[in-house]
Amino acid sequence: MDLNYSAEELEFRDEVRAWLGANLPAELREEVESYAHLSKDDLLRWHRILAKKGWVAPAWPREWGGTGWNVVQRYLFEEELGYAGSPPLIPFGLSMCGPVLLRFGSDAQKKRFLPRIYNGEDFWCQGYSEPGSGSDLASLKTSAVRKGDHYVVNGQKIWTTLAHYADWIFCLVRSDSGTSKRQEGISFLLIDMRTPGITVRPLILMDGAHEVNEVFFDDVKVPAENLVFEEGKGWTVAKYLLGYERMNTGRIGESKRQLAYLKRYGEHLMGDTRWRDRLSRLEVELTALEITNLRFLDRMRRTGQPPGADVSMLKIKGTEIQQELTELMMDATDPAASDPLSVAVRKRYLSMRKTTIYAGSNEIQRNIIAKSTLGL
Amino acid sequence: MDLNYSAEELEFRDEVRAWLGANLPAELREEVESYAHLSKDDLLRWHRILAKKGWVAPAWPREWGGTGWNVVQRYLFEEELGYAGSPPLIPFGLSMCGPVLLRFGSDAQKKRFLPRIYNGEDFWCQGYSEPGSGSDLASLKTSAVRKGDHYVVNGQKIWTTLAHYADWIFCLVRSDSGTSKRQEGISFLLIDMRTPGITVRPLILMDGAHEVNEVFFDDVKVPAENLVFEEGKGWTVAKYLLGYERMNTGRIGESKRQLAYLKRYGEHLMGDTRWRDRLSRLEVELTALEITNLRFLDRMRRTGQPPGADVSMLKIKGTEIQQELTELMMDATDPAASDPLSVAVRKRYLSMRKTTIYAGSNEIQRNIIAKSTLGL
Amino acid sequence: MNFDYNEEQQLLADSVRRYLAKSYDFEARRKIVAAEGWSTDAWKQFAEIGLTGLPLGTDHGGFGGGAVDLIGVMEAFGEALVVEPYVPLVLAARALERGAKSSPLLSSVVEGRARLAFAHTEKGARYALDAVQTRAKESRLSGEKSAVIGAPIAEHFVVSARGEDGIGLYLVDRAATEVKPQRTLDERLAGDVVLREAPAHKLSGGAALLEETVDFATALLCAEAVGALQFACDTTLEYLKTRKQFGVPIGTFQALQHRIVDMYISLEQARSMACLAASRADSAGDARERARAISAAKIRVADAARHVSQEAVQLHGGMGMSEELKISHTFRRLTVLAREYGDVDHHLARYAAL
Amino acid sequence: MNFDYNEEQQLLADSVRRYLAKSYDFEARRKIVAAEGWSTDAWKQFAEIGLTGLPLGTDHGGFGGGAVDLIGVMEAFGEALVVEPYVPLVLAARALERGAKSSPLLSSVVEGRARLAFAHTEKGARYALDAVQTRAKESRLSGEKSAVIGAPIAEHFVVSARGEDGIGLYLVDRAATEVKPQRTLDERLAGDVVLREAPAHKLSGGAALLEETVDFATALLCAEAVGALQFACDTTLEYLKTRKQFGVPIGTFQALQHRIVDMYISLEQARSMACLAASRADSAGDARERARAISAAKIRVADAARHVSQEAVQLHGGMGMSEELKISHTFRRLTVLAREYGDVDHHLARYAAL
Repeated sequence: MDLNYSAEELEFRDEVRAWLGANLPAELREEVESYAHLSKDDLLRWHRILAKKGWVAPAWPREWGGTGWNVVQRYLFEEELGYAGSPPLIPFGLSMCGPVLLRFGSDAQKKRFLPRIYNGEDFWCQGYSEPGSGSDLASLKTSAVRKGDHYVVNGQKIWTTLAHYADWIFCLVRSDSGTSKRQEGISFLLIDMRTPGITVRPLILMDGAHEVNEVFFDDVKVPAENLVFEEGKGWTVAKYLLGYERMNTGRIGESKRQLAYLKRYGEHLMGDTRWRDRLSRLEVELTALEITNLRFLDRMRRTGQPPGADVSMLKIKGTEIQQELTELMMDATDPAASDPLSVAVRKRYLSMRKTTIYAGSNEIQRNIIAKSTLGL
Repeated sequence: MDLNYSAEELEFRDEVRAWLGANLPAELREEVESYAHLSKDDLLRWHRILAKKGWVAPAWPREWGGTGWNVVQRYLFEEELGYAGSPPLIPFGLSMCGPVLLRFGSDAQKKRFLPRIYNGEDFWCQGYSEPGSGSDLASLKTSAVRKGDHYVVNGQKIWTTLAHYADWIFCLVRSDSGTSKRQEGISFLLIDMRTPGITVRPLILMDGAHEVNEVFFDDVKVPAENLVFEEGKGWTVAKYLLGYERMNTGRIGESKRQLAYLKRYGEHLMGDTRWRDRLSRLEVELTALEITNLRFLDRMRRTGQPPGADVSMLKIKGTEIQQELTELMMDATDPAASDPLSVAVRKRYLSMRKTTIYAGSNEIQRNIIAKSTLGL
Repeated sequence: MNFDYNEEQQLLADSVRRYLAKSYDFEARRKIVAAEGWSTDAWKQFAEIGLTGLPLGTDHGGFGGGAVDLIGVMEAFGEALVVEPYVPLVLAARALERGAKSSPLLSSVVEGRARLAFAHTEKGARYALDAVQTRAKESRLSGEKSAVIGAPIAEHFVVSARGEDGIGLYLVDRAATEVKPQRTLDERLAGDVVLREAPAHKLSGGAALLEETVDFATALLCAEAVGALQFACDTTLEYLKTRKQFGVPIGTFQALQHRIVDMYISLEQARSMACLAASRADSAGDARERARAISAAKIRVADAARHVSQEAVQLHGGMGMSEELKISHTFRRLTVLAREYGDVDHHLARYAAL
Repeated sequence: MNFDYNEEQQLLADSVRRYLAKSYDFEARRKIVAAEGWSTDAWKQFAEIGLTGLPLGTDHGGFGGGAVDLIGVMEAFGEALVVEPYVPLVLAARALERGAKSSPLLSSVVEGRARLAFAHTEKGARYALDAVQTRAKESRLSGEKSAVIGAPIAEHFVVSARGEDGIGLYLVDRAATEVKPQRTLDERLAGDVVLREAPAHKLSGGAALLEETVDFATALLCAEAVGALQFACDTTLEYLKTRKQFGVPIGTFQALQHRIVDMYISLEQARSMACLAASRADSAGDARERARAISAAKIRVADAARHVSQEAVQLHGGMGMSEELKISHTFRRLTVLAREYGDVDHHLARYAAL
């Protein structure tokens, strides 16, 4: 057992760190660090810098631009991104649609979409949740009826993150409502957001931010060639994506950066036992999660097995830590202050409540662990 | 709104307090205060002192020895008992079998049993739980088969508190195994513990104490006259008992005494912010529960309605407070000390874990609130 | 011992609830917040119902009510998320009455004509009442009070400042100040109040009156929180009963059942402490007994506010995050209420020291 | 970066587990506890497996192992609730080796012939290592060490005492002491050790060696706790799967599912910190880095011990309270482990000060 990174791993990390130091634009980093709103241009700018370096999609096969890094390197890379204060890489293209196409897409689909995802030419969003289908995704109702060489899509998606930036949306749709198992009638469709009949309506969250949307489909014609995999096999695609290796579920690097910042931001409270103990416990929990994450990576590296329900634990703990960080930040803020940073810190507390809800609520994650790890 | 007791209520409390000061034997109080084991004689001695005063069963009708006190007076009385450090009044006769006989018993049963319960001549225990029937009481299997003027009882009870002291046991038994609803074949039987075929086996708890037992019934003959209410109506009796007004579910007086003691016992830690804050929060929670209890009593007094699921909340919070008290006590104990009090304090932490399990586990109490108060 | 409202308290609470139901529902409130952040109509109604006169004595046309008399009103305000700066008015008027009995402003307050605010907070002081940098010298104040609730619409301020004989309260005309308006996290009007040798009238009572006033405010806040907590619990319960997933209402899932039960238990415990706080604010034997009860109540109410608000949003799922649902605004209010007049840590320290 | 055991570590852990499965199951342990509280057979086996030699250098016939080498052993001990005072032996022998390299006792330890205990606790000191009342004067010790684990069977003690040049460790022959035996809450042998001008041999290393030794002990304890936590989780899971109520296994109830998931999460987080503790006990850059890691680990492990032990008993219902089931004994062990070598508050204070 050796908890320290090897010399090679450290060398890799230092290379990444040095490159980020030289190539992450200061104004982007400052926006991230001050909790400012990131525009579509901000996001794409950073995406394209990484694409140019060849680092925007490390997990993809080399032929499509992947780096060939092992799981530890990929983890280190993502940790460094978070720790450096880089803008997020929006996952819908790079970590969701991309991997789906790589696994299930036709050659034509791969050639058409993957380079544009890689280079940040298409901005993607994800059409999964519906007003009546949140945790119970398989109950989705948005319909796709085949008419000649098109599907006609009708229905509504909700909580669609950054749909107002998106050029494309990948959707789970019901292509057959007559199946006995609900999962069997679902297909995976790629839809151009400029198609007539699509309406995007902002959903403002409680911090006042516009991140998510409702997306309405009213007789939207989608070319049949935009069906991924087979008709009625969309659930297989969705399940694959759930099990897809994401190195960054716990957001360790990002939380480490926030924690370091919190120590400076709350320096005036470091002598206050009550606040200090909350900080200590949080730091311990984050340290533990980092090691837990490394243990899972080590097992993946040794066994070659995908992470399974481990990801659920990282999601639960990672989001709890992120929320506690924002709460400590808020409590360190001068209650009488109304400067922009203080206001941003308070609003961030509001905003981060979403983390235990989105991407499979923490309740759903506990159900997953109970079922697949514990056999209950 | 007035949170203070009225002059009459205070006068009543002072009368009780003065009487307890004069009549609670010092050696009994000291045993209670040092967490010593109370013998059957200790328990009965105190029972009989109260019986002689006429205060042992305040809630009973006056003709059977009740005091005619209103709910607030009964609460005050129980609080003073707990606060004074008096031995517990074992509830199985006074608060369980007694009320059942008063409501459902025949005249003969009342005349035969009630005076002996009142005067502490019979020691009772409760035969409800079985190895396979804990939370799911209606699944009980102990059978009672009618043969002439007797029932023949076979089966096993478990967790039978103080069965090794008991002269009598009241039991839920299955008198008809052929009913469609499981609840319908259950009867309520009174059984003399000296009847041949009864075996009591100690169950030692993790603190090493002998409080509970297994009770085995092997062809035990029970006179049919010991059936309470009608055959097959035992569930009605049991349900009545669950809703029976118990003033003392939260054990406020007892916890107030423990808290006062804890402040003396842990005086050396009062300057330690960490320990002190736990104590403060505990004191606040107990203060809140006391007022909550009074609010419920006030509503009962005004509406004349039984407490319903309020009792579940008092059970949940009251037991959580009792457990936290014992944990703070243990943490105040010198870790290097092995004197009898330190040892007793540590064992008490072990022992008190039972409080959130017994008398309807706190999980069952939450189910009850969810169903009957919240309508879920 | 009784927990009833008396007839007047019940009538007052009913009047307020009727008005809020009619004219201050979530949509109406949204419009008020989107516009100026307060409503002249609401203010007029408060005066008509008798709210502005309630805390002041009969000498000035008021009713001489205390915190207990305001419990029902504050609960209704908490449930409806009223943004009008009524509490600052009560605090300033009460302090003024105690510190300058004959002030002609008081009858204007009762009639709903004078708007007052209470300016005791400063940057860097956190929740300490004695960390006052604002200076009083020869009846003139200099300094800055920050995040003063209701400041943008106040015509007079009662201000804490440090003079030669210690901390005291002073009445200042708004015209002698500069007010920089803000909105709080929970959408109320507030402002920084800059004082540059502003002429001031000193009130009697000193630091003790400041502490008593803030304790009174905390008692009102606890009652307001109970109203907000009740709404958070009830609306979450309703959501659990109506929202279906996997073909059944999500309220059939035991894990969620147990969690909402714990929310209601928090609510009931907080309600009990709010009763205690109001009772002791009105009739504690001494300042220490009052302070212990107020801090104990704030500790429990703040814990409940955190617990219930976080769980309410979580159990609502995505809908809890949407500003279209009232619960997200109740979340904001409870987040602020947990900290206003002292967060849990502040009151734990105060409680332990008493 | 890797979390594998190496071949020797795996072999050692396997040997220990095999022995414990064969000769130290719950029934065997019950008999040991009911009799003298330790087993000469177990002690002999520990020597044969190589446990007594593991922490000592090759000079003395040992293997020069560290905390990481003992992780697997300690986890097995924690799972089996071993009551033999092995850790005190390790601590005393390690300190002796560091403070008196040529002590002839060391090879006896390796061979399993010498039984040592580590006597650093005193009444009134709580968990502070520097609150030492025992005095060293002219190579004689006077004072009392309390609740010394393994004292009743120890032949030598390594004792902390305050001499003219500060706190140091001393070797004392048991014959020069008076031992008052006890049993701990978790059924181990312990004793108060009374020293009345007891002849002692001073070890070099001073207070730093004492602190290093206790940090090493804490790292072992964390690993032991992980074994006990693992058992508590697994046996509770098994119970949820087999215990039926209302016609179904109680593990189908979602509220219980979510709670046992949280138990396993606590276990995994504690395990990670136990890895860190062992790693830093062996190879921290400096004492501060070591102490930070050890205290952080103890905080997390103690929190997990409290959480998991309480939940395990609660989810077992009445059966969890019965001394017939092993879980109640694991509860006792975890209760003690949460506090031994410093409770959470102690380590929070130490962590914050570093």
